[in-house]
Parts: sequence; structure tokens; C-alpha cells
Amino acid sequence: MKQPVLEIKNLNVDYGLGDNAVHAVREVHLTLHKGEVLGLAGESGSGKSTLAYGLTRLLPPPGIVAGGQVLYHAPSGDVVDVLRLSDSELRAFRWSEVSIVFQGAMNSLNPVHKVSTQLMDVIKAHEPGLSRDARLARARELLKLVGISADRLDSYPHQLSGGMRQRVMIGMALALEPQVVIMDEPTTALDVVMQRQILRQLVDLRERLGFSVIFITHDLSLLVEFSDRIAIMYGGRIVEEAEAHEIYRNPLHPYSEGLLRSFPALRGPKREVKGIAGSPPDLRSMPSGCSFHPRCPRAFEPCPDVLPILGPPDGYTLDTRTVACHLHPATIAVGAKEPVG
Amino acid sequence: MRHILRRIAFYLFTAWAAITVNFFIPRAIPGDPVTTLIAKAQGQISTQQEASLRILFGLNGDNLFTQYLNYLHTLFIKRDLGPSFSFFPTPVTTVIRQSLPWTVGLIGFTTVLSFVLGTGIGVFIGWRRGGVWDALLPVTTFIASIPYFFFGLIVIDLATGPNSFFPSSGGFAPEVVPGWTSGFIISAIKHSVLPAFTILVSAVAGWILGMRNMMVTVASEDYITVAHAKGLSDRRVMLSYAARNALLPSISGFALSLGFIVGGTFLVEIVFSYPGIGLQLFAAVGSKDYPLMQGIFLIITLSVLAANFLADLVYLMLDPRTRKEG
Amino acid sequence: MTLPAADAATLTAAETGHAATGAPVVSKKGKRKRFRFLANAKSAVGLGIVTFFVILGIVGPWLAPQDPSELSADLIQAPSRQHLFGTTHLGQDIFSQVLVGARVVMFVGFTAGLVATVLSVLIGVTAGYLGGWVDDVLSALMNIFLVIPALLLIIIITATLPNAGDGLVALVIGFTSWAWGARVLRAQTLSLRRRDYVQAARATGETSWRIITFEVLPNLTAIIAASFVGTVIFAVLSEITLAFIGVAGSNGWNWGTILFWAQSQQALAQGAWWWFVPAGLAIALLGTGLSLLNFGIDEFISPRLRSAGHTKVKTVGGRKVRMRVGFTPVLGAPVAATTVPSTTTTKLKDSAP
Amino acid sequence: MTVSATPAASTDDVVLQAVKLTKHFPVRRSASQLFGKSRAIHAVDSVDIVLRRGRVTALVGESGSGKSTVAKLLSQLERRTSGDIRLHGESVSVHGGRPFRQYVRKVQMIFQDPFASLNPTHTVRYHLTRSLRIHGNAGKSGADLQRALDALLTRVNLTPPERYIDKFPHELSGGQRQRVAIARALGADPEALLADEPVSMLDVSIRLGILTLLRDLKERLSLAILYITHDIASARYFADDTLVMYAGQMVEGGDSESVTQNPAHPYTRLLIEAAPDPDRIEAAEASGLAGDRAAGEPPSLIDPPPGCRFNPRCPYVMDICRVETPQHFVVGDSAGHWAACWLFDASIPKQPETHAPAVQA
Repeated sequence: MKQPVLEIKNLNVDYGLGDNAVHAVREVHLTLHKGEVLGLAGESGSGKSTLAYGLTRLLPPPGIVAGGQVLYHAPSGDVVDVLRLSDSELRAFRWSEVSIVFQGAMNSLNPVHKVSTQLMDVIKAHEPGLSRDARLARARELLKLVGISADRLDSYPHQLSGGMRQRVMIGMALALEPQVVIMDEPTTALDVVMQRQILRQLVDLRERLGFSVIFITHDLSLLVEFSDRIAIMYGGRIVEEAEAHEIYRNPLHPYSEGLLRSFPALRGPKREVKGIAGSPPDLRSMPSGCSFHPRCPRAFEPCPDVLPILGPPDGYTLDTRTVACHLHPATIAVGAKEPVG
Repeated sequence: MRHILRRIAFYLFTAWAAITVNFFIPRAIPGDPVTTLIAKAQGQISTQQEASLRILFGLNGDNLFTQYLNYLHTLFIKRDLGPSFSFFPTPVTTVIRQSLPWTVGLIGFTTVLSFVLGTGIGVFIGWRRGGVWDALLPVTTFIASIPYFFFGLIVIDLATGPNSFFPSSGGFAPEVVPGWTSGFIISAIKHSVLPAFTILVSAVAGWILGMRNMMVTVASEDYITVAHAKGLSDRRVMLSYAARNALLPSISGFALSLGFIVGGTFLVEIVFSYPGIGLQLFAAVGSKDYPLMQGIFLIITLSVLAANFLADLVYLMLDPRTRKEG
Repeated sequence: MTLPAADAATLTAAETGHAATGAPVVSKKGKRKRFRFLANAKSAVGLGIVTFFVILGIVGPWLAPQDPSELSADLIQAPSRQHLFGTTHLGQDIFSQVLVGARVVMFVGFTAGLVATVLSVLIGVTAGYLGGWVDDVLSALMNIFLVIPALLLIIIITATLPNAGDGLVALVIGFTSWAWGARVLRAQTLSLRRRDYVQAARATGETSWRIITFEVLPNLTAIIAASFVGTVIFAVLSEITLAFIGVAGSNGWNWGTILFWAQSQQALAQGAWWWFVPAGLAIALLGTGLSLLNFGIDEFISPRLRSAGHTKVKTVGGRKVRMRVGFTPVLGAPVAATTVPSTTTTKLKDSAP
Repeated sequence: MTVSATPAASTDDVVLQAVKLTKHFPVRRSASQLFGKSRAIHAVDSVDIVLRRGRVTALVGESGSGKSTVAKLLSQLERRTSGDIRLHGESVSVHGGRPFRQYVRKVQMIFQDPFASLNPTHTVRYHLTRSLRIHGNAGKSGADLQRALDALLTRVNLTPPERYIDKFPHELSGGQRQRVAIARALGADPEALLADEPVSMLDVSIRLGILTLLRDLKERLSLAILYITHDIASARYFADDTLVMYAGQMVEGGDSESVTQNPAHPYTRLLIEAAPDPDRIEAAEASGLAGDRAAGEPPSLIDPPPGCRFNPRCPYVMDICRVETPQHFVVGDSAGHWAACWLFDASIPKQPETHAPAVQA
């Protein structure tokens, strides 16, 4: 049943070259399955957005993919490595297979073109045979899909509210019915009420169209509610990955636990919340060993020196749950079957 | 609409300011230029011309306000800028009318062309940032720093001579008679090539640099990354997304720099003895022909204002955000 | 002529710069380097050239081998050991003229630049900080000075003034060319005024003048410098133009005067290239130096313009690829290590038309 | 039945009070409207707030609800259109000069974005010294000043002080910067702190550290704190009282626990239902969200809807809601809990199909 659509293997992403390079994403292994919502959580500088842009090769200079594989399983059964596509292959691949909804819809839309132009643009680029009328009809349909009336087609981005712009972007992301939609903090700039409206719509659409979602946010409580699996990143690495409710009920990594405890509860008994001491690490000078150890309340002897490997803790398999923590030593490393490049 | 009305109000106000400045400048001249001129003209001056000169120079004994009203009356109702000193008794308006077409043809054409050309090259260089072309930027900077007139001198030195195809001065060959004849038009074009080339090369560099920087700035906007993510062709992203947005500040820059450009391009006329307004100004300065100088200043300022307004309209068409009120 | 179009880029970049946080900010290390822009090759070269001319302006007249106006029997001589840049139709030494002229050019350029910068800071910052009707009035004033052809106005005014000396010319240029700087400064002040730290200073109880001098101005330093350099370029060119058309400077020597005589004595027709080439080159070189300096400052103000250092990257296939937006390069991990055989070239479902 | 803005409590406790505070921002008129009525953005309309010694009052609302404007008005950075601001019961209206300094000595503000609220060209020392100097807390000698600086930094847990005192803002992390901003506010030795979304720009893991620090300071220094936020969950955690704002008006108020656990106003209910809630997996999702019914966006504040401003989105809307602005009605579950909603006016007969939101008393 669980069929992979996107497999990230040993992905490394740097900013800059040589000795000045900042390693923003390190040795990330992640698998997105068909129809699943995979949440990617972490604080600023944890590398979650860099990971998303790196795997689609949209990272602006001086960003560089330093190595790894991003395997895409096409519906036809073919497997392609996105990192080895030529520019023109990449162009054809983008949006028709994997589309992205960016942080801040404010700047995602070209201010000088109408919404219709921008929707039709993408259809024209990938299906050049389609007539203008057909493209317009499709654009109208897409707006309807995300609950915007068709008369908004002639609007310019500045005439739309923040919520509407983000919906237009979601509609655009679905224009070519891609297998995977990556969403980078799509609702951060919006109010909670608007956020919920958009997310519900997204859940509905996913059920109808069956695409998979990588959902990136710093709001773990949102992820627990909306995603199937959650991967938590810290200092450029994945520190824990499991099903959403497992992370919520029984976080294994102290960082996951700290993040969850950082959200005051709105309902139920008023439980004590405390957050995490210290500040997120500076990517330029990462702590040795487990990069979380300076902030970790349960750090012990090996933590400052030995980098814990990401793998299934006792009682779990590679498919169900992985964690990188000396408190829960892994039996086998993720990606160990692959020779490390 | 509201935006256009505001701009129109501003241009009217600026035009008034320029006209008023024009009124005050001659009042700073010590002595009585009219008397000097009458003496110089040896009785050829008519009473009417003398009166208009006295109004122009504020020497008719009225108080400043009355002088100002008279000045406006002469300017708007009679459309009279007084007689030129050096071409006496030809009115200034006639002198300007003769040279204006040359200037509009040469400077108008080259300014627009250099903007289009420079912007186009700038789009390309900015988009291919880090490419070979970037290495040429210091050269471009150097060219942009050469004064127009000096470049004109070099061009004359290199491209003209006894055996050259290109004439080194004038607007047309002395043997042809001005008129809509093919001989005249060919001669005029032949005479315009070098001055036009001079302006083009000097001006284009500035636009390249400006547009290149705008392209680089715009290229890091989110919507450009989105356009790439959408899998659009490189051409489409470059033109419809990056250049289209980078153009906007360039156009307002173009409008505002018109004043600067006009000053520089005038000198090219002087170097090439091209019979436009710049050359007239040069002559007027040399012979202290104040009415002609003022007339030229007024006409050019008003033309620049008009060109500015046109650029505003273009901007309005290109940027939907300024059309908000519809 | 250098068009101030590059400043338009600065303007918008400065206005939007704050929001530019798409990718994580990487440059965070070390102490705040106020003079980091000197590390930039462009500004270093520019500064070198400008410094050279400043020194020339100071010592030039002392180095001049002859009085630049002194006549001699060597009429229109090509450059020689005795006359490095040749002589004029009156036998004057052009080398001396260029050296002596440097001082006038630098004096007028810097004086006008200083006057214009002071005016633009006063007017621009006041308009931007106070806002309201003060801003409306001052902005209208700025725009008027922007659209009126400045050089033309300068020519008319200087031609009208009886015996305009260098100081007066500098003042006239300064008073007519402050508007561009004022406009940029106003826009930047406007955005600074809305910044939280200015609001926070007000909320702490700082007085207005203290906020302007200690909170706003330090953050405008780079833009003020850029507008100063820009005005100096304009002033130098204006002054030389004035001399070239014979409006000013006839009683002294500057590079424009040299060109004026060269032009009026038909130096070209006589083949006396040495008469106008040195002065013209000096102008172009000074202009280049100032422009380069300004580009350096531009790049300092708006980091997006900075070049990314190495832009060539060796990719998987061993090809060299330029870093660019939209196509992140992939470094060469050994291809042999992949476990996916021969699928990399498989055509995608939609790539065929 | 209505309640007054000040429930029974000794008025000595009240540090800062706003009465019918109103702010309208004029809209630039277009040429065609030159002769028409002048238009304004009704950013804040008739808002009452009471800040008490040693209590945190949360002001919750979406962006654009006018909550930041309230802070600017209370700090006198922005001039009010009408209404009153009272410091210890005395009406104050200042904008600049000595009276303004006198006022900000008592009422200090903390800004949202610690990356923007510290001047990048100045060190921590400069920022704190200025605050101490302006408000006469710098002492007489250099040694006094140094002691005061150390005390400030220690108070906000930036220890040891010498490690932070000479740093520039860009050398500090977000949390550290916000602590410096708090220290600067404390330099005036104020009685009231206005905190405008003090943690929304910070990483989740360090937000609580800042809030805990503020709570600590409140207790130790008996500060009156206004905590402005869009995160109603943090209001429950951190604030004693909570006020909810919608489209420039207060819609509900009371002690935090009552407001968050028994929300009365339909808007507050919508806000709470929309908040992310991990426990919702277990909660009966089928119950149907008001969020779906109340789809839409906040109204334009240039031309706000008459009556209750929430009426276009309200699932319980009645005829009167579209005509008359509701007063503050007692909800009745706890002392001081009120809602500006006609559903709570006992004198209005309810139509059978409109059910008042259930409030467990």
C-alpha cells in the first residue's frame, strides 16, 4: 500500500563553496509516500526550507546541492533522480510532477500580471497544444477549486487579500495535477481563522485529487493535527521522524519533546510549559557531537562528542520510526544500505 | 485618473516655476541691456520691439508685480519672447522654431533609442549575471564617464577627414536647399550619423548599468523563483517576469534623468556644429544674447516636462498598482 | 555623462531591502565592519583613482613646470621631453595647464558636492522625518529641481552673473543639483522612520533632534556618501561644460578651458590631438573613479548587487556551471555510487509534447 | 444589563486606563471626492482597557484588528481621535517635550520585532545607557552607570553582563535582542509595560523564555503589563485577563480562563476553534466548525458594517445585529466576563432557530 513518490537520499545542501561553505542540510534521508502529508518541523535555521528548495534545485546562489539523490517515482513506474536532470528536463519536471507553494504569497505572485495570466502561463509552458480558451477555462476551474469566484481572474495580485493570494497560489500549484505539492510555511503570514480555512480546503483537495504533500512549518501543533508523518529537523539534520500522533504522544528526542512543550495548551488542564533553554545554533559554528547537546536537559557523556545516528530505536523498524539520540540508540542507520557518497 | 490629475497639477506648477525663474534671471543683470542694444541697432528698433524688450527685462518702470503680469501677458497672449540680440531683429521664437526640429530629431531619437538599447542590453547582462559580460562592466563605466562632447571630439578626429564619407560639421551640405527633397533628407541623415552615434554610445552605457543592477535586484525576488519553479522557459522568466518588473524603476529614472540628458546632449551639437538648439545656445552665450538664452531655457524645460508626462503615462500603463483607482 | 539611473536601483533596493529574507542570512560573522565596502575591488580601484586626483588637486600647481598661461615660441608642438603634453597655439604648456586645472576641477567638484549634500541631507531628511505638509512642499520642490534641466539652468545663471569665479560656479552647481540626493534620502528616511528602532527611541523618550542625529543619520551614511559622490561627478562635468562653452573659468585654467581653446582654435583640423586628449582622458578617468566608488557603495547598501565570489561550480558531469537563480548546481558526488541504474535518463511522462 | 469598564476593585491598583479610546486615520481623498465627506479608517473605536498593578492583560486579535494601534495610542506615540487615557486616574494627552518624557517614564513599550527595534549602528551599552540617562536612572558617576547597566542585564537574565554589554544587535540571537529591548524598557523604571506581540517574531522554543521573564518581572516589580498577541493560547498561559478585539472594537473580556474556556462572543469562539489543536485528533471532528460557516474576511475599516461589525460573518446573526452596536453584556459564568453581543441581552427574545452559543456557567 505504501508506495514512495519521492525519496530523498543522503541529501547535503551548502551555502557557499570550499572552506566558507555553510552546511545547511546534512545527510537527510526522507521518503514521501503516495497520498501522504509529511510534516517537516523545525525552527529558523534548522534547514527545513533549504531542504525543500534544495531538492527542487530552486535554491538561489550561493546555495549548492553538495550531494545526494532525490528519486522521483513517476506514475508510469519510472524512477528519476531530480538532481541529475538537465535544465530542460528539470523545467518539464517542475510543476507537472512537483509544485511548490511558497512562504509569503505576498511576493510569490508577479505584481504586474493578472491572476489569469499567471495561471495560464504555467499551463501554456507545459501543455503548449492547448488553446487559449481551454487555458482560460482551466484557470477558471482552478480558482473555483480553491473557492475564489471566477471574476477574480482579471484581478492583479495587489487587489487580493493575503488569504486570497495564498489560495491562488494553491490553485496554481494544482494546475497540472502534480504528484507532490511542497508547501513552505504556506499559512504563516495569515490569521488563524484564514489558516484553518485554507488548510481544510487543502485536506479536501488532497482527498479528491490524491497528491502527496510535504508541509513545512515551525508550528508543530499545526502539523500534529494536519499531517500523517512528521520529521523534525535541528541544525540541518533530521532528529526524529514518526507518525504524527506518535510524536505527539511520545516524543523520543528531547528536542521534539521541548518543541511540543513550547506550545501552551488552549484546552484541557493548564499544564506547565517551559520551552527550551538557549538559542538555536548558528550554522557557521555548529556544536560538536549532537548539535542539540548544549540545550539538551538530558545530555550525557557521549552527546558532546559523538554524533548520534538516525535510525529506528528499540521496538521500531526503519519504516515506522527513526530518531537520532543517544538516549534511544538506533539499531541500524537510515540509508546504511547506501554507500555514503 | 487621480494619479494623472496629480501629475498634471505638478507639471503645471513646475512650468509656472520655470516661467517665473525665467522672469527673475534677467533682473539680476546689472546695467541696462536694452539701451545698449538700441545703441547697437542704430535706429532699426521699432517702438513695439523696444517695449517688449523693456517688459522682458523689467525696465519699464512699473513695480515688480505689474512687470510680472506684463511678462506673462507678452508670453502667453502674444507668444513673444522678444527679439534676439544676435539675430536682430528676428524674434527669438523664430530662431528657436528654425533650430528646434533639428534638436528634436537628433536628441529625441537618440535618447529614446539609447534607452531602449541600453535597457535591452542591461536586461541581458543582468540576467546572465556572473557571465563574460560582467567583466565588461568597468569598460562600460569608463565609457559612461566620458563627457559627450569629448567623445564627440574623438569621433570627429577618427571618423572624419578630407576623404571621409562623414561630414564633420553642420546639419546638411551647404549646396543643398532645405526642403522635403530626397537630396536634403539624405544629406541631413548623413550629417546626423556621427552626432547620433556619439550620443548613443555615451548614453547607452548608463542605461546598461542601471538596468543590469535592477535585473540583479529583481532576480532575487520570490516571484522569479516561483516562475522557475513553474517550469517556464528561461526567456519567459527573463522577459515577462524579471525584465517587466525591473523596467518600472528604469522608466521613472528615465523620466527624471531627461533633464540631465538634455544638458549633456546639447554639447554634442556644439562639437558637430549641428544646427540645433544647443548650437544656438552656445552662440547666444557667446554673444550674450539674453532673450535667446531665456527662450531656449523655457522651451527646453517645457519640452522636458512634456516628455516627463509621457513617461509618466507609460509607467501608468506598465504598473497596475498605480492604476488602482481606475 | 553618468546618468543617475543606478541610484534608482539603490532607491528601490533600500526600500525593499528589509523584507529580503528569502534564504537564511549567511553573513553574520565578526564585528560590524564599517569599511567592508573597501574590500570590494570596484570601490578600491575607484578610491585609488579619486585619491590620486585629490592629491593632484593639492600638489598639481606646484608640480607644474611652467605658468600655464606663459606664452612661448613653441607653437602647437607635439608632446616632447620639454612639453610632455605638447603646446597650444600660443605656445602654452598643456601639461602645466592640466596640472593646474586639476585643482580647480577638484575644488569646484568637491565644494559643489559638499553644498549639494548638505542641502540634500537637510531637505531630504526633514521631509522624510517630519512628513505631512512639510513633506508635500519639500517633495514638490525636489521634483521641480529634478525635472528642470539642471545644466541648462546652470548655464543660464552663470552666463547671467557678471564675472563668475570658481567659488560662485561651485555654489550655483551645488544649489541646483541637490534634488536627486534629497529624493533618495527622503525615501530612505521615510522607511527608517517607520522602523521599530526609531519608534522605540521615541518611546524611550528621545528628543526629535537626537533621533535624527543618532538614530537616523548613522543609518544613512552610505546613502549620503553615494549622493555626495554622485553630485561630485555631476559638478565636475557641469563645471567643465561651462568652461568648454566659454561661460565660466575664462580667467583661470581648468580642463574645460583647455578643451574650449582646443575647440575654438580648430585643434582637430590641425591634427593637434595632444591638445584635447589629456584633459578629456583626465575627466573620463576621474568620472570612472567616482562611478566605481559609487558602485562599491551601492553594493554595500544593497547586498543583492554584491557578486557572490565564486560563481562557477563543477557539477556531477564535470561541467562547469554558473550559479544562477532557479537552477541550483549539484556538486559532483561520484556517479558510480548511485544505486539507481540507468533510470536517470528516462523520459518523464510529460516532457514529450 | 451592561457592565461598567471597571468592575469592583480598589482603583488604587489601576495604573493605566483607556476610556472610549478611538482612532480614525484619515484616508487621502481623491480628486473626485474633494467635495464629499472625508473618509477615515476606523482603526480603533471606543475601546476601554484597564491595566492594573501586578496584572497582565492580554489583548487578542487578528492582524488589522487595531490591537497594535491601541498600543501606539496608549504609549502616546500616536494621537487619539477621541476618548481618554488616564494614568493613575489623571487624563494625559502629550505628544513630545518634557510631559511626554514624564509619561514614558511610567509607561514603556516593547516592540514586536527585536531585529528591527534595536538600532543596528549602536551597541547594547548605548541603548541601555540612553534609557537610563533620559529617565535619570544613570546615577552620578560612571561607576553608578556601570552598576545600573549590569543590574539591568542581570534582571533580564543576560548574564554575565560583560559578555553582552558591548555587542551590536546583529551579534545577538532574537531572544537575546528581545531581552535587551526589555532591559531598555526597564531602564526607565516604569509602572506599565506595553508589549506589542513581543514573541511572535521569535523561534517557538524561546518564546516561553521571554514570556516567563515578563511574568517574573511583573511579579517582582509589580508591573502592569498589556500583552498584545494573536495567539490566544499564549494569552491563557500568560495573562490574568484577556480582551478580544475584532475590527477595531472590543468584543469580549474577562479573566483569561473564562474567556478561553467558555468563549461567549461568536468571534472568540471562531478564533478558538481555528487555533491549532493537536488534541483535535481525538476530539469529535464531526461536530462541524463554526469556521466553515463564518468563512470570509474581516470587514473594511473604511466603511465598517453598521451594528455589530462581526454580523456579516456571524452564524447567529439577528436583525438587531445589523442595526445597533451591541453594548457589553454580562455573560454570567464568572465575575467580570462580558461580551459585546446581542445574544447575551436578556431582554431580546431569541428566535427558535438561533441558538445562543452554549456557555457552561
